[in-house]
Order: sequence, then C-alpha cells, then structure tokens
Amino acid sequence: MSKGNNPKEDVFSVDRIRSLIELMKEYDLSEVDLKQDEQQIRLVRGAKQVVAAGPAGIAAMAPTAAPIAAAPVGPVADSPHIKIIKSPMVGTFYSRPNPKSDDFVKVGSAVSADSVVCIIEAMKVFNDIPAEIGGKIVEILVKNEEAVDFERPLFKVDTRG
Amino acid sequence: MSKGNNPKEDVFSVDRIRSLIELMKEYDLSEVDLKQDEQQIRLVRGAKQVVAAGPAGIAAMAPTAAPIAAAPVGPVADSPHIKIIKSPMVGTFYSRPNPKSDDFVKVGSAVSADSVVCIIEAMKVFNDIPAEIGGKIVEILVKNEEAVDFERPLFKVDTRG
Amino acid sequence: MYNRILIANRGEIALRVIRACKEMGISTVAVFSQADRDSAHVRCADQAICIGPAKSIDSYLRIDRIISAAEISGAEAIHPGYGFLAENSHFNEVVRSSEFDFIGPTPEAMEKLGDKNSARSVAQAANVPVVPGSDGLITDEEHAVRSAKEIGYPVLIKATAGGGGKGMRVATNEQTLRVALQQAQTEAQAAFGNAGVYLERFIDRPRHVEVQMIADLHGNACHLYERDCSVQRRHQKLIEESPSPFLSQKTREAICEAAKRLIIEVGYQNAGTVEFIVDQENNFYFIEVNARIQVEHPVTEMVTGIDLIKTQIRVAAGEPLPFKQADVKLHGSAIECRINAEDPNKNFQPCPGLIKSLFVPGGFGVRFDSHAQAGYTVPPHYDSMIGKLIVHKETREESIACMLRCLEELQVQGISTTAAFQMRVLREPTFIAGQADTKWVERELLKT
Amino acid sequence: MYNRILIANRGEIALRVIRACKEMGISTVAVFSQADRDSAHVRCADQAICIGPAKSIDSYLRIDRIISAAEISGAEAIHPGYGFLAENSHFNEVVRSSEFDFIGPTPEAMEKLGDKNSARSVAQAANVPVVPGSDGLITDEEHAVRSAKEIGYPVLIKATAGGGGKGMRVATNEQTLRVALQQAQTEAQAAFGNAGVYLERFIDRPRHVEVQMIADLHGNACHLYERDCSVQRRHQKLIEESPSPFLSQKTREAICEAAKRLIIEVGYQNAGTVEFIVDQENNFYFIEVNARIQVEHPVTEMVTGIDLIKTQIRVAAGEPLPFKQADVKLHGSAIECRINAEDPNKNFQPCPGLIKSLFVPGGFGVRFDSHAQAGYTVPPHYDSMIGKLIVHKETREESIACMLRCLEELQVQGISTTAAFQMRVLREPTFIAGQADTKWVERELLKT
Repeated sequence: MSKGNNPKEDVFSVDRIRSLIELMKEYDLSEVDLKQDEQQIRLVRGAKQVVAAGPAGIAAMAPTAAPIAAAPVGPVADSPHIKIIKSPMVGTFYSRPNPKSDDFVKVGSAVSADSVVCIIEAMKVFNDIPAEIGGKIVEILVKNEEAVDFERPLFKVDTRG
Repeated sequence: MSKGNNPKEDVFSVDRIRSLIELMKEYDLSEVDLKQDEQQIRLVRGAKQVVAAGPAGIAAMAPTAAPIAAAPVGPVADSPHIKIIKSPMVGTFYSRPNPKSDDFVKVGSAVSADSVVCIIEAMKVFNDIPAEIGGKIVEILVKNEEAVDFERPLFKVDTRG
Repeated sequence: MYNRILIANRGEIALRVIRACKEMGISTVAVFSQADRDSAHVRCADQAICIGPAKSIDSYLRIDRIISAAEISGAEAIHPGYGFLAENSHFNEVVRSSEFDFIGPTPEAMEKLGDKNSARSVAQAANVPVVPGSDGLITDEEHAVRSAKEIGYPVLIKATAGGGGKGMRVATNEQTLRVALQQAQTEAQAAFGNAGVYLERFIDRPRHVEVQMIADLHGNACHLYERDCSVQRRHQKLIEESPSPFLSQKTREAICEAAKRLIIEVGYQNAGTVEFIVDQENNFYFIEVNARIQVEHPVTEMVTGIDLIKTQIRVAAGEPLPFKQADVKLHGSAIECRINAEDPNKNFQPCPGLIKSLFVPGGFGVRFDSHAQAGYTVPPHYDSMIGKLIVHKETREESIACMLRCLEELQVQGISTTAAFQMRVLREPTFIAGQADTKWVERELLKT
Repeated sequence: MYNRILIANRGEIALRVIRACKEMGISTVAVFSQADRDSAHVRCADQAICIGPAKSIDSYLRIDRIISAAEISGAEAIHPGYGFLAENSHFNEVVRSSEFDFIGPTPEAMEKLGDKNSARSVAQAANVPVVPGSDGLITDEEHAVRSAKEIGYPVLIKATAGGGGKGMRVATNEQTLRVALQQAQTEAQAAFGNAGVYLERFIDRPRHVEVQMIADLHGNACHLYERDCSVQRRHQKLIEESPSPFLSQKTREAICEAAKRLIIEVGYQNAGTVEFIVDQENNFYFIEVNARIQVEHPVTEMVTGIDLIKTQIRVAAGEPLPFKQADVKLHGSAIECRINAEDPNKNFQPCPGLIKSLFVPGGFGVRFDSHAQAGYTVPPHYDSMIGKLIVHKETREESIACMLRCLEELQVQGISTTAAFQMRVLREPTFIAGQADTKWVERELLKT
C-alpha cells in the first residue's frame, strides 16, 4: 500500500524495502541501488556480486511500475515495442460487430491507429474502440462478452508491426 | 511500530533493524545499505567480509545491544571498561545506611565486588546491594530515596579502577 | 430482498454499507478509482470494479461508468452513500431508468428539497416553523430593503443554491444591506452559477439540531430523535451527539414531530435528515433536508439500537418499516468525533499521506468505523476523514470521559489528525455544560 | 473511591482495567516484564514499572516485586486481572496485609472455593445440585468401587487439585475402574503433587454454562445471567455467548438463583463465576467457582449493559452495588471469539511473532478488545490470545452473521490465528442450532 511514496521522509521505511526486495525476488535481481539527493537505498541479494548497471536500472524503475504491477488485472508490456490497448470505459467486451460476423481482429492482424479492434457496450450503447496505435496484434487478453473495467488490458500489440 | 518514521531519532531503532535483518534472512540478502543525510544503516549478512565505516559498524552492532537500547531508562555503557550496576529489585533507593550517616559511595569511591553501594527497600525490608564488580564509581544515576524498578541503572563503574 | 447491491462510494461509508449487506446475506459490488485500489472497501466487497483515475470527476462522479458497473456486475440496487452523487437527482433518475433501485428518496423529493426556496415552501405547507425571511428570491435592492424591514434586522443574505455557508452575508441596517446584497449576489453567481439570494432573520448563537427520519414506500414514517451537531468549524461538523444536551423534552417532541410532518408532506421515502437551528430560547426553525444517509448516522444507531443502513436497504426493497414510532426509544448518550487527516496547528489543512502506525481504541461502548490501517496511504484526492470514533454510555458525562480516553488511546503516526483538538473541545466547560453553539469553536477556541 | 490502582497483569486484560480506571478518573500503574516494554498496557498507563525479565516466574508471578511496585507508586488497590496471581490466595493475603485493597474476593472465600472438594461441600450446603459422586476423596480401591456402585457407571475419576481436564479418567465398569484409578492417582501426583482423586457420574455430551455473579461488601449479590461456553477444544474455550441458546427460561432462572445461593453461602465478595455442566435434559450440576474476572466477561457486559470492571472497582472500594437484581435485564445476543495466535492446521500450536499488518473489524455492535497492532510482536512467553472479538445484536442469528463478517474482515498478517477455524464453527449446523456440547469440536470437527 505504501509503496515508494514520500521518499524524503522515508528512506528507512521497512514496508518499502520489503516491496523492493519482493520485486528483486520476483524479477530475480541480485542488486538494487537507488540514489536521490542525499538519499540512497542499496540492496544486494544472494552470494554473487553483480555490477549494478542494467539490473539496477530496472530495479529503479520497478517501484514506479508498482501501480500497474499491483493491479489485479493482466500483464504489463514486457518489452518497449510491445504496447497494451486498454479499455477506455466500463462495460461488456465484444470481439465482433455481430454474432454472425468474424472478430474485428485476430492474433497476427495488422492494425492502424484508427482500426476498430472491438466494441464495448456501456449503458446499452455499443462503442467502437479504435486501436489508437499501429502494429500487429500479438495477444488477445479478454474473451468475447467478458465484462471489463477501466483500463483493463484488452490487446497486446507489437508496434514493430 | 516506529518503523521508518522520525529517521533522525531512529537509525538505531532495534525494531526496524530486526525487521530488516528478518527480511535479509527471509530473502537471502547479503547486504543492505541505507543512507539519508548524515544517517546510514548498513547490514551485511553471511560469512562475507564486513567492511564497515564508523556508522555502519555501530549499526551492525545495534541488534546485539537490543535489550538495553530498547530501555527507556538511563544510559548505556559507553565503553567496554565502563560497567553499570543495576537494581536487582523494585523498591526505594537509599544512598546511605541512615539519614545521619554518609553515603555508601561517592563519585571516585573505589568498590570491590562485595562492597555495599546502596540499600533498596522493598516490602519494608532494607536490602544491602553489593557492587558485584570492582572498580571506581564514575557516576551516580539515581537520587537518594528515588523509586527504582527492575534493572534500573544505579551506578557507572570504571572497571580499570 | 436484493441479491446484489453496488455501492457508489468509497472510504468508510462504502465499508459501512458493505458490512450491512454482508450481515444481510447480500452480495456486494464495490467501485473504485485507481487511487483506491488497495482500499478496504475494495478488499471487503465480493466484486470490485475500477471506474477511472484518481480524480472524482473521472471516477466516483462518472454516472455512466457507475451504471455500466452495475450492469456488468448484475447488481439490483445502488447505494450512493453520502457526498459524490448521493444527492444528485439526475443520477437518481438515471439509476432508476436503467432499472436499478436507488437506495434513497425519489428524484422528485430530492429536487423539491434540494432547492432551499422550494424546501422552505414545503415546510410552511407542513406548518413547520421557518426562519422569518423574504418570500422567495430577492428581485431587486428595494425588495430586499422592504423584506428586511418586515423581518427585522440583523438579517442574513443567503444564496438559494448555496451550502456550507458560502455566499452568506449579515446586514445590520439598510445601508450595509445594500452593499452586502451586491457582494452576496456576485459571490453566489461565481460559486454556484446562480445569483439568486434571499433574506432571513439572523439568529444569535444558534444550535444545529437535526432529526433523523426514515420512511418506507407504504406511507409509514418514523423519526429516530435528534442529533446535536453544534460543534462546528466553518460549518464543518467536528463532534455530533444524541440526544441533544440542551433541548427540553417538550422541544424534543415538538421538533421531531415537525420533522415528521415535513417528511410526510413531501412524500419522502427512505432515510433523510431534517436540519433545524434552535435559538437560545429553544425556538426552532427549519433549515434544510439532507436527502441521504449522513456521516453522523451512527450516534443515532447507538442510542436507538436501530441499524439505519439495513433499514434503508429493507425499505428500498419494498419492506414496511420493521418498527413503529412507539418502538423507537432513546437509550443513554452517544458522541461521535470525526477523525480527519488535518493539522489543527496549520488551520486544519488536510495532510494526506502514509499512516505508519495505528492503534485503534477499543473497549465497552466504543465503535470505530474506518477504512484505515497501518500501511494505508490517505489519498489527497478526497475528503480527509480517516475514521469515525463513536462512544455510547449510560450518561453524557460517561460518554465524554470515554471519548477522551479513546482519543488519548488512538495512535496515528505518519499524519496529523484532529484528535488532539477534539480532546481540547471535550474538556471545555462550555461543551461539558452543553452550551456550544455553531460559532463557539471559531469564536472561543480559534480566536487569534 | 481510589485515586490510584495498580494492575498486576498484562495484555488485553491489563488494558481493559486501565480503560475502566481512566473513564472513572482513577490514575493507573502498570507493571511489565522486559518482554512487554513496548506493549499497549505500558503505553496507556499513567505509570509503568518494570518488575523483571520475560519469564512470568521472574516477573508477573513475583509477589514481592508487585507489592514493591504498589508501594513506590502509591497505589491504593491492586487489580489482578485473570491468570497469573489472580486466584492465588497467598498473593491476596499479602496484598491486604501490605494495606492495599485486593479487587476480588477475600482469601478465605478464594481458598474455600479453590479446592474442588470444599467447594462441593459449600454447594451442597447451599442446596445447589452437584454431580452425584463420592463423598470426599477416595481412600482406597474398595472405597472407589463402593462409591461407583452408588453413583452408577459410567463414572469419572477427577483429581481434587486438578484443572483443565488433567488427571481425568472415565470408567465404565468395576474392572476398568480399578485400572483407571491407579493411573489417575499417579497422573495427579505428577501433575499437581497431590494424588487425591474423587469420583463422579460421567455426563454424556455436557454443556458448559456459567453464571456471572457480583457481590458488594454489604451482603448484596446479583447474578448477571449466564454464559454458554460449550464450544471448547481440550477444555480451552473458543467461543462464548450469552444468553445460552438451549437453556429453557425455567432452567435459566433456576441456575442463576442456584449460583446466587452458593455465592451468598460462602460470603463471596466482588466478581466471580459459578460454573455448571448441564446435561441433555437441562439438569444442571455445579462444577466450580472462578474467583476472578474472566476472559469472556464482555459478552455479559454487552447483553446486560453493565460494566463489570467498573463495578468490581466500586464494590472493592466499599460502594454498594449500583443496581438491584430486578434492574438486570438481558438484551439481545452477544458472542465472543478469542483470537489466538495459534495455527489450527498445526494442532493449534502457538505461533508468536511479529504482526506485520492488522485490520481491525468495526461497525455497529462490534467490539474488539486487544493490545495488538501492526508492528507488535506477540511474545512467546505468555498465552497466545491477541484479542477478543465481541458482537452484540438483537438476535443470535444476527450475531452469528455479524461475527462471520467480522472474522472475514479481520486481517492479521505475519502470524496465524484461530479466526478461520472459528468461522468454520460458526457455519456448522450444530452450532447454529445451539446444540454444541463441550466435546463436539474434538468429536466432529477435529476427528482424524
């Protein structure tokens, strides 16, 4: 709950350190080294010494990713060129314009910013949802007629196309 | 309870250091290094070399100092040759055998293990309290007729005599 | 009875409603903003649906998303709590037209009572005393001067759309009236987009007394006696209690009956509160109706033994009131302190942040309604109340002693709270004597 | 009334007594072992005195240090709480001879009731039914056989100095009796250094029902009705409630009057509990008297509205009982769950340690008496109870629903607790029907 806020008051917050360590374990980091102004947090895991370049960088990112990581809902973009199309509203997800027709997109479909990827019904209104990014659909994260809430991840898109 | 707040007063918080150490054990951390302004906590686990600047050294010591450090009462032995005579019981401290006579000891008095340093009255009984260590009284920590509880520090003794 | 209810709110009141539902065997749907993901109301509900980012305007005030959440979760009714959309008659209408039950009054009653002017007419029709004032809105300066003469100086200028004291002005004579009128109208226009103002007699050292009402769909209405909320700072209630320490039994009966007449007059349904001001001679005047459950409802629950939230749900579902007026009895004395994350030493400025450690007071006759715990971060986006401390004892004297004990015991580390200030109030002879009026705190305790 | 009271205990009961004193304007002196330095009872008391290291034998059981603490702090009376020295008549005597008031019965009454045999004689003198049994201790095997014939098999062999079921044996016929007798005597000698045993009729599926008594120094005694503590595991109470769900009104009145007769017979003062077992036909038999306040006293406070700790203090100070028997009325239903730091999946082994996070249940009719909070470490040296969760509602059905809701809400991270197991019990048809007997948990829920 208290992940990483008020750093100024809280370098020694055991809660935050626990969160960091849990992240280290989760992502198998061996070392975390965070510095800001007069503040520093350095954590080393396991026996092996590793140079604190890349990994430390990721670790430093991790806390900021906390809100998403904490979300019960789906995956985070795993690499920079993979983007997530999220639900802009609360409602029911439809993968096709009507029961008889095909899905708007399949894994492998190429999409542009304005291609409709699904419909979300809210208050009896059917809303076309555009991709808003270009690329190739690499994963569909919800099922047809599934209920979705705000910013629920819907599709994974590889922006390299 | 006091985890991470008032860092200024709290680098030596045994509670917090214990929590940190528990975390290190739980997640197999070999090193924790926290800095803020003038403050630092550095904890190194396992057979690895404990390289420690002054503050880090103190922090590393802290856990062993737990019982005393945690006590609200009185000072801690500041250096190895300074020992504390503590009250073995709950009662009223008397610095002298009777109101007319002199104090058992003064600052500067030499004491041996069996010299009586004060009387503590408990349940109407006057108990002679022996020094139990030899040396020279360097400080008297309670006043005549003051109430004392269990292990209340009474005298500081320099065991170098 | 309902199988599933959606709670369109957050914090302690969302938790309060969830608790009532669970005890009634009703499944619960929480809605939450991204700032509240880890909040207790989300954890305790059977389902939780994210409806937007932290800012209320994009989440807790988004009617469309709340309705959609009710649709996808299969809820049958919506409880609005207090604040946010609770007294929004449009929301009320949309809920009903989307074929959900709204746990509260009808939109019609809400609208009639929402406008101070029409509420005043309702009161007059029900023969409930109102503060002597202008009939309807002030048309022009001369109209104001004429009405002020009838009413008698000093007069108060109030915005018809106002609330929380905004846009209020006192005029002690014709000259100050003319000046104050323009200021009040400009202020009202700015604050509420409605320049309409009216006049009423200014009452010296008024007490704030409100009567809790509950009515079913079958025309039965009961009062649950009064709450005294005179201890306020800038119209924000700090301490509430029941019964009122200064009402005579005669006035108590009269004011409760008046409230009931008004509620029946307007065909009110579900829970509501009729607010009065009472002058030093125990004359009472109708002010307004709060068409919702209120923050301070627990003090009434403690002294009557009636669960207001459960009763709200039962009557909304069409059940008749489970008690008659004669069954409603006052027992003992209850006091509530709102524990706010505010710093009394910094002019009560909100201080959200991480609660590092929390010790919750307990014991006989003590109730703490809160969504907070150690490790919880009070978000900056919403009101600063972190809990309500309520005590119930045989006598007011014991309640005060118990509340002081609890406020001492309550330990919140990491953020400042109002607890210390409330301890100070509870030790003041004026409060102990039950003599506090709505301006007392500012006049006596915060004077600089 | 006293100006200052020393509480010779720790944990939630020390805090409970401190709360009562604070509300009465009495200053408080806490004593603590080095393991409890950071405990809530130390923080909440006006003074706190360290009386020794962690082990009870060197601190909370050190009579000399507790008396000295009272002397140096200027306390006028000592409240023993429960456990530790609470029923130690020698401590009671030393307290009084050191010219402090002991908040509890006289040493004489304590001794008379402390020995099961003499307690049984007191009961018989007061015409209170006891379990048919041998008159006095068993002298030899033949005596045992003779008494068993009179009593009728099956018979129970009990240690006179026993408690908590230690040294108990059932014999179904003469042959098993001869064997069991020796085992029981050996066991009793080992456990209590007293081989004395007696026989009584074995009661099938007994309920544990106890009557709360309070008496002043002027010969007035009142019962506060009964508590049903039949839900036990190895004689450890898990759930207590009042009123008992299966006593007939007739039996209720009879058992309470019997308890009162016994208390008057022995000239008992202050609070005490008379324990009975009740068979399937509502016949009740006296078992023993607990000459102290009990863990489960809050359920009685909830249904009677009477603060037992405050009443203990008042009568100890010489005040007459502030109520008459006719004033004592049962209202609604109260249930208590003892939340212990034990792991139900590991045969309820205690699991002390750091409480990493804690969410305290709240709401209408909920009481949580606890010294715990997030960041508190449950020490391994004392009993494992970390709090008592008590609910009070109009009906037993509502109380069960509310308790389930609270146990769900209660969140303790870092250590295991009994909460989940208690939820399971509360959902069992046998419990809901009020049919649990003292062996039910082991027989039905823990059978392997």
